[in-house]
Amino acid sequence: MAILEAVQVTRKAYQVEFPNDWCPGCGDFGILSSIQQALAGLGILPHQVAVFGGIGCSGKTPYYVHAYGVHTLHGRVLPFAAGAKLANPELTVLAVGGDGDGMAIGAGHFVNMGRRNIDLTYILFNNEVYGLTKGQASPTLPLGLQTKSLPEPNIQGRVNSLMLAMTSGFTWIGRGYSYNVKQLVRLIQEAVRHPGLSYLEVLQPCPTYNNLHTKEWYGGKDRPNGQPRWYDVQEEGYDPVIPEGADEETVQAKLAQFVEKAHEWGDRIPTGVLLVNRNISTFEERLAERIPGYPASSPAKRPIADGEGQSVAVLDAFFAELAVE
Amino acid sequence: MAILEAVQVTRKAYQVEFPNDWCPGCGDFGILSSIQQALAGLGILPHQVAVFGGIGCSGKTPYYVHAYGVHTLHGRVLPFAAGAKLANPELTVLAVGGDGDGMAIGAGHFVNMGRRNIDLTYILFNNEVYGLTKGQASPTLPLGLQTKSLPEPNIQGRVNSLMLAMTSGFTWIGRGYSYNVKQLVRLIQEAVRHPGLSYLEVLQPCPTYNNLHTKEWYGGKDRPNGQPRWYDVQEEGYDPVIPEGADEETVQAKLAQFVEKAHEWGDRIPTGVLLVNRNISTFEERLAERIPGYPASSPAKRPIADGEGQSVAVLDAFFAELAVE
Amino acid sequence: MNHSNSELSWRVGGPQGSGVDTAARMFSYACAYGGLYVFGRREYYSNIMGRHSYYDVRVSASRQPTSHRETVDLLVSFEAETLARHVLSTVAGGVVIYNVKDEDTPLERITFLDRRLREDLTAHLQEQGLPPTTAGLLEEARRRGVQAFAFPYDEIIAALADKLGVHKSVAQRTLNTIAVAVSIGMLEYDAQCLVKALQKIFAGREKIVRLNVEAAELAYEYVRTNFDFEHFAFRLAANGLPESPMLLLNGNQASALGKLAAGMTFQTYYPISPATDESVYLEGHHTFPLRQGGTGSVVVVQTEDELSAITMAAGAALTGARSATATSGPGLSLMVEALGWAGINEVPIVITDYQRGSPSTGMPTRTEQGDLLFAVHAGHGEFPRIVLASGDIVEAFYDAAQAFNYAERYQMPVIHLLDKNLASTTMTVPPFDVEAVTVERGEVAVAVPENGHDPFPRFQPTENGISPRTLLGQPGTLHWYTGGEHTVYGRVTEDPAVREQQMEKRMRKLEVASREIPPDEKFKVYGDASVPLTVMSWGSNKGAILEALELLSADGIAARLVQVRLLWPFPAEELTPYLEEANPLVVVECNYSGQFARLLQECTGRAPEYLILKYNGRPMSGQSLYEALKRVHAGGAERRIVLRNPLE
Amino acid sequence: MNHSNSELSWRVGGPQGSGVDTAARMFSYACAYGGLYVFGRREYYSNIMGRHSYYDVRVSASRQPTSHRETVDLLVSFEAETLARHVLSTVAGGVVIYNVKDEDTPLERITFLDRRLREDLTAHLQEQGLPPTTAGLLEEARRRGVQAFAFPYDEIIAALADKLGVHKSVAQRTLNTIAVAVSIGMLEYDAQCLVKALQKIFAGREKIVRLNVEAAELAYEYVRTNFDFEHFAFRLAANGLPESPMLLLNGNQASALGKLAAGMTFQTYYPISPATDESVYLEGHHTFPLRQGGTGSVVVVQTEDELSAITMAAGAALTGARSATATSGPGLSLMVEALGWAGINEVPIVITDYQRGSPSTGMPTRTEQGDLLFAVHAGHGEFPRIVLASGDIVEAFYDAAQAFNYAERYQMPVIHLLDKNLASTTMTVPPFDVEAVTVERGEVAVAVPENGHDPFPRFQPTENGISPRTLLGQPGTLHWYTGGEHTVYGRVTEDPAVREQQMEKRMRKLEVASREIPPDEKFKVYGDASVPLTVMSWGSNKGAILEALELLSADGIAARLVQVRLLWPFPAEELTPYLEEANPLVVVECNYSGQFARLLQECTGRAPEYLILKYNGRPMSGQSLYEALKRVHAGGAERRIVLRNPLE
Ligand SMILES: Cc1ncc(C[n+]2csc(CCOP(=O)(O)OP(=O)(O)O)c2C)c(N)n1
Ligand SMILES: Cc1ncc(C[n+]2csc(CCOP(=O)(O)OP(=O)(O)O)c2C)c(N)n1
Ligand code: SF4
Ligand code: SF4
Ligand SMILES: [Mg+2]
Ligand SMILES: [Mg+2]
Repeated sequence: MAILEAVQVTRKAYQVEFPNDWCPGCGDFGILSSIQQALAGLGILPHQVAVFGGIGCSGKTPYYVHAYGVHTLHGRVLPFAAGAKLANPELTVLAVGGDGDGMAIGAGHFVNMGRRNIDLTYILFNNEVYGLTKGQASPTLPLGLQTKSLPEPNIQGRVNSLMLAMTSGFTWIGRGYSYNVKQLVRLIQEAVRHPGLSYLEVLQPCPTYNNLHTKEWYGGKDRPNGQPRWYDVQEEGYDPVIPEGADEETVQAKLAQFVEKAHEWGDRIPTGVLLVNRNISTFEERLAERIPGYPASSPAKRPIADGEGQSVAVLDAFFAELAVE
Repeated sequence: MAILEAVQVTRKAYQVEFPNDWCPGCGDFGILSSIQQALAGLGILPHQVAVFGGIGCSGKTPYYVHAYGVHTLHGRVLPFAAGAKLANPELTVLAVGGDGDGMAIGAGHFVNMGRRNIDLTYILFNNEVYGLTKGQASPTLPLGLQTKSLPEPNIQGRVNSLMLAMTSGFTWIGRGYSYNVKQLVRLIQEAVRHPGLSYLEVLQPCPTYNNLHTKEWYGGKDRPNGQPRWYDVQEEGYDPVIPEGADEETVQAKLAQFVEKAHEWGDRIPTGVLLVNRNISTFEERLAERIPGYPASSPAKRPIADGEGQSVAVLDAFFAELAVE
Repeated sequence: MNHSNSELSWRVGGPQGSGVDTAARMFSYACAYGGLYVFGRREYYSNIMGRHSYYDVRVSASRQPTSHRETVDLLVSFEAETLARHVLSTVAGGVVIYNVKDEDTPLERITFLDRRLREDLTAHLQEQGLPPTTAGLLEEARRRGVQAFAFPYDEIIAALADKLGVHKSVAQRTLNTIAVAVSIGMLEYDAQCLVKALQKIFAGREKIVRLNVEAAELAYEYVRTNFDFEHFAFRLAANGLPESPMLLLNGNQASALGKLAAGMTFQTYYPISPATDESVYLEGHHTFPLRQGGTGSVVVVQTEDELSAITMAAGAALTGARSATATSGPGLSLMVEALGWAGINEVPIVITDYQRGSPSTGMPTRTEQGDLLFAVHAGHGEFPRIVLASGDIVEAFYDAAQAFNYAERYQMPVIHLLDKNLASTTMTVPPFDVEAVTVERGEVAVAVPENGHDPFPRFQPTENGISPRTLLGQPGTLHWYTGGEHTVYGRVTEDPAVREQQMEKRMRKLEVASREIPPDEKFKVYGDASVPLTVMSWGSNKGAILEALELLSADGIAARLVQVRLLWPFPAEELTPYLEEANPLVVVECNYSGQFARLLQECTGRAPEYLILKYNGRPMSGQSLYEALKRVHAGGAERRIVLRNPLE
Repeated sequence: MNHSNSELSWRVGGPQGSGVDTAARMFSYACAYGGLYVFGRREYYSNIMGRHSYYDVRVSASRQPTSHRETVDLLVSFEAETLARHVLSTVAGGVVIYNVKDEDTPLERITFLDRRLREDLTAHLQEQGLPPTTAGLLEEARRRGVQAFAFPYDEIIAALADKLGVHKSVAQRTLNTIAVAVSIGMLEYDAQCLVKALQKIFAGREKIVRLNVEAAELAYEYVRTNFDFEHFAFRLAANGLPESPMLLLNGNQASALGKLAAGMTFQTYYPISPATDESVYLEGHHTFPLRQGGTGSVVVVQTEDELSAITMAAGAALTGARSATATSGPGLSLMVEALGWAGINEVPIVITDYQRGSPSTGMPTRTEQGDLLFAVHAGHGEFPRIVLASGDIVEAFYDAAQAFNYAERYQMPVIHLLDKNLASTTMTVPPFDVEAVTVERGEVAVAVPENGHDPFPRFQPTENGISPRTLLGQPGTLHWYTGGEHTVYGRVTEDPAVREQQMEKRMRKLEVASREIPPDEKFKVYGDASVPLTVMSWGSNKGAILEALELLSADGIAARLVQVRLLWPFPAEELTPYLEEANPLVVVECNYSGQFARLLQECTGRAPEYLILKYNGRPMSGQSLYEALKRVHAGGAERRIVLRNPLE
């Protein structure tokens, strides 16, 4: 992540005039606002940021952030974002998308992106449904539940995206809740600051199609104590960090602790920073070992032609390998 | 899994005359032989079996099994196999493929197939390389290793396919080794017998391209004690079963135990049955709740026309819903 | 000036999610219950709530309308955006009914009004010295002879709440019913028909029926007592109902029902507009009785993506299940590799492609005929496939069924092209005849248990290229499938001679299909079959063209339509006589580059003299086509005519 | 009967993994070091070890051969399968050298011999009263005037092991060197050239060089003393080396080098034959000096699939990096959706498609020109793209570079069509001129920091449709990209008028490209430019056609070749004069359905009189084309001529 100079940037700099067409009360608004606040708070200038979106209600987010915005293809947000980041490592790259986008059609990229640990942040808007196609079950909806537009109860099981992120190798994993903007801003900032691949799941009520896990449900309105179902693990002293150079045992203990948290659900839903692995090199670092000068001399920036538009590549050594001489 | 009648079937029934073009010494031979022995031992007749293969050296397996064999597309073996199984639940369906096939291009299907728990068995031949395309790194090759046909050390991290299987919801997970045919036969038979989605990873040396994790390496020839690196967890009393109706605590404990095993590597590589979850309904059971008569009246078998070739569907009720009457 | 029983074009608009569809269903059923013919056209954004959607219902007592009209006779609105977008389309003599609240809303306050449209409207009003507000638009309309009535929605709702003792928010939900009842009132149409419609739509929910009936009565009453609609040129009168009740349905439903009739037992899908509704309909209608007793069923699987959808469908097809998947352009793009697999393995599967505004994500909820050349050429390398396109909802039903016969007869993938226009168009149609649906399973190898262990030559070359098909699980017919070139047993081979043999065998089937499929399944000729003015087209333009032909005919201009339904293999030979006589030849399609014309030229060498195209995401109307064809007939029209309407 | 310095067709065969390629490289370099022109053609199975592969090296002292020959002058073999497959292709006067062990192997013992071939060979031998064994084949050959020599490979290896005191298994590794040395000996060619070749190939591995030189000497000696090759019609003599040393390389390398010359800095790939070698070559050559100092580099990413490959490349392109991906048919099939995204977002990316035997998995290591119509039509909906195809290795280099200029000038995806034939063909070529490679970046918007926060109209319509391109990260040019239809700022819109504007803007670029690209980049005319006998073709057939034209010319038959290089936008207008004069018009391509001919007819209405096709996965040879064209010229040939060779 590249913060060129910490200047005063206000949230307003990240707001747009383009009309927003999410449903009233949609959880996406909280996430959008958090992204804007987080970026402003980090002092990054809008043109230094590229927000990539998948396809879905969530995928429209880039339209609503005043930064370079790329509305990609369903399921492909991560490779698009990774290509931009590797080509211009100075960019701050955010990828956002829905649970269908990320866990169904995009699951293969999710798993394999974890292997790379590229320095970008992926925010998944988990509303358990396919919002934009009118409420079908998404891979995060538990088996047997029947949200209101399903003709039958959900016949497929749920993917635990936190577990999947850990298994895939994401080095920063957190979870937020769309109506806890204060925490969400902090989480996004930490995720962006983390040098490596960050995964932030956001629990996002969809008032239009998900009549089960609503704002009220997350807020615990139906519970005897009326307390929210979600809680902040950091408030309970949870330490997610696997420090640099940690030994195998520490790593395993941290992972075990994470697995336990990742499986908590129902009346206690953990939010906060759940795993930070400082033990893994970034893809950019690995590239720099191959390519001297990377990232300074990046694919986007290195000269390829002279003033006359002639190629500046000197390939003599490669020709010599093949030459009959 | 459908075992119509337990008859005497010999391994020979599953052998073919078609010439096999794997490299001499390839680990695939042991897996092939195990599949043949396992099916014969289960008393299933060849025509009741359909073996689906991905694309790769491993993907050629169906050619070498005397049963219905379907050589599919790279990465798509699971959906192909699932379609056949759901349409004709009487079939015994095996899906096989390489680590590239299953963990790279096929990873999205792997994750989402876990959500369904369809009664079929998936065997992944893990040689850590792309065999058939001449030895590129596959997603299971650890970061930084350089097998002999890589121009540079592997720049991407490793996916732990056992963890991925668990995370995705596979209800039977095991690991075998291609040169331990006796164990492998048993594992395949258990996997096939398991009513639900089974994942069997087989450690498969590729003598041609993987010069690091060779038969000798697995066999521990380089170790002071000369003992194999792999061991059988069952011999150490490991109990993988989450029984039907298990409580949350038991489930979590079993999962924790699995996670630990799944991370073991190096000088101690667990093989055997690592997880059996009897707590999850199969997709076929879920379908039967929707569709009375399923699986007996399956998509492949139910009548659709009369003797004259006229449709037998009676759609009057559906028409009435729309009718102006 | 009463046009009782005449044709009417009614439009209702409002924000997505506010029940515009329900209003249109009410109005459509109300008309249909009067024995009238109904045609409904829906326009909406790729959005869940808030953006503008509208619905045109065209009604006629005398004939089935087969396209929408771009002008409106009666516009009902309950919010300002609808006024802003549609008042300009209302005809002289027509009526606009609007919410009294929206009387004077500045255009710039309407959030979702496209900037381009706002600027155009503002300029237009400015020319007339009118302000850029709804008031300006209403005034402009009045000057053009449109009557505009302010309707006090809030008052009526308050009255309703009062009367029934329900909360205002409950009463508010009848907004659409009120809008429809107002329309019915304006048209002096039989209010009982609306009551029947409400009973149909809210069947089983008695309270809601009562609430809505009450609302309708209040609104109806209000109109009858307060509005002076003497000068409104339109009236509707109920006919008697036809003997066998008509169906009122859309293309998604017609295709789904056709598939069920055909005995499809397995369908996969990944949600995508405008295809999803077909699969969701099937999910909600998965079991039904069989004529010989027992239960029929279809297994519908929502997959993780379209790669999975088509490969899972193919896997199912190998077992003998009639198997299909339904998608739209982006999904079809992801299915290409597996299409080739089905081709080389001679697997009968049906792919229903609902074309939509493209390329890429394009305009997901708008129509287009942009996938034709792609459907014909999709896939690396060469393999046989069949591509057919339906012209209307009735064809959608029978073609959806026939697609399986083609797939199984010729053992190849069949792409059935529909589009957003057909998907969401609603029409009254005579009931479908399920028993007329024949099921042809093609050549299936019988199980030969005595064959024991010998491999079965699944891909044995034959004269017509068709080899008996086997089913996974069948005894005595063991063999292999592979995406690689293969021997007769399905084992991979790279032998040059076997390659040629198998390639030729597969491609031969296409020639056979081309020979066997009767001409009238390939194309249909409408209008005056002997005149030179020839319109050639495909897919959902059919209805609009037929209307245009009628309008031309009323002007004394004879023309004919050749509607090509089998696009691949292309019926080049049978079309030759028509092409030779055609003068001029006019190709009509909803895309930019004249894809059908390109295909025609590829296959016959003949290029059309005129291309009439539309590519703004909206379907063609009969009227606009009529005007274009008139210009063609008059001579001197440009070779490439683009139909445009910035107000759609 | 010495043909010293004449042309020679040499073939070596053996199981995959046994070093056949290395043998061919040795022989090729040995010839090239003698100043001879070399053309190498490789055939191999989709297999790692064991299946049969072979390599043809055609050598000439006087001219660059540009296609292989289907007949062999000198066949070297060290195992029975090579004999079984190739003895029949050896010409009278030619020589077969075989391992003495393989003298009498029954065909049915040769595991990987295709059943079809075994049966055909057996029948052929039976007709001549010969047994179905290698002995039978050798006898058949002798009867036809082929000399066959048994070579004692094992003895020589034993002698070598003895001489150098190495283990026999080490000595065994020189099998290929021995086979080559035997050939060199038979041809009385300069042994020093082989030594140079060995030094080149095993550069830096002195021990291995020595071992192989010793082996070569033993083998050479053996031949010179034991074989009576007086009657062998072929000799090779070294020429002088040209002033600037020739390169010996294949199409994969040429394309990779062209990309580096063009300043490509980002390439993604997913392994697939026959494309992988390009990317692996780049991975091994990722840094190099720059003319102005500093280091040039390319980031090569192996992705998880082709969906990722193309989208990652597109993401990189948005930052201004020259970005590409390389694949083959199945991969291209998976890239279709993203191709449309690049089209609607006007992203310059290059997709190199190495066509291979298809459809589906097809024949991964065999050649075909099966993706043309797919490349032109791939994708739902309509968007502009450029498709170009190279005719030979030299064109592959310059086209790979030019593709980026097209992509950036017109801001659209460019598909560069190559094929397996070009990928694995090796040729001596004059060194490439990197400084002649111009880099045209098209219109790029300069950063306008003073624009501050205002959105930038990235997609502003212009007369030529091209709007200045922006780079992610650039100040003052903020805007959006979307696969949806969009406004000038890249925000999604469904406005009908804006849709039309943007669609027209995008498609206009294609017309502009068509106008701007000079005719000689679009197609090249070879042979006698004024004669009516016109061969039209595209891609890698070029070399074979040029040879056929020369052979025809020697017979006094004048013909010309129109090689179309820009396939889309199709140069219909510029081709018209050639099409009008063409009589007959003969289209030549390596596929089943005459895809180029179909495209030609689609775009010009003109169908060829003759189609010469080959679709068995092997490339055309000049000789076979010559024969077909002779028949065409003589009149009465069938309209569709299929080139076949069951022995390839
Ligand atoms: C290839 C492809 N298939 C299907 C679609 C249709 N589609 C649009 S959005 C969407 C899913 C949206 O669900 P999710 O990703 O959870 O996002 P949400 O709308 O819930 O935020 C789908 C399937 C598409 N655009 N592209
Ligand atoms: C869509 C597609 N992309 C690429 C390929 C090329 N390909 C063939 S096999 C293979 C990978 C093989 O590796 P793996 O799956 O690990 O199997 P193995 O050969 O190691 O058994 C690839 C990439 C293909 N056939 N299809
Ligand atoms: S459908 Fe759900 S997720 Fe989409 S905008 Fe509406 S509330 Fe939000
Ligand atoms: S390349 Fe490796 S995996 Fe493939 S057949 Fe050879 S040894 Fe086996
Ligand atoms: Mg969602
Ligand atoms: Mg592998």
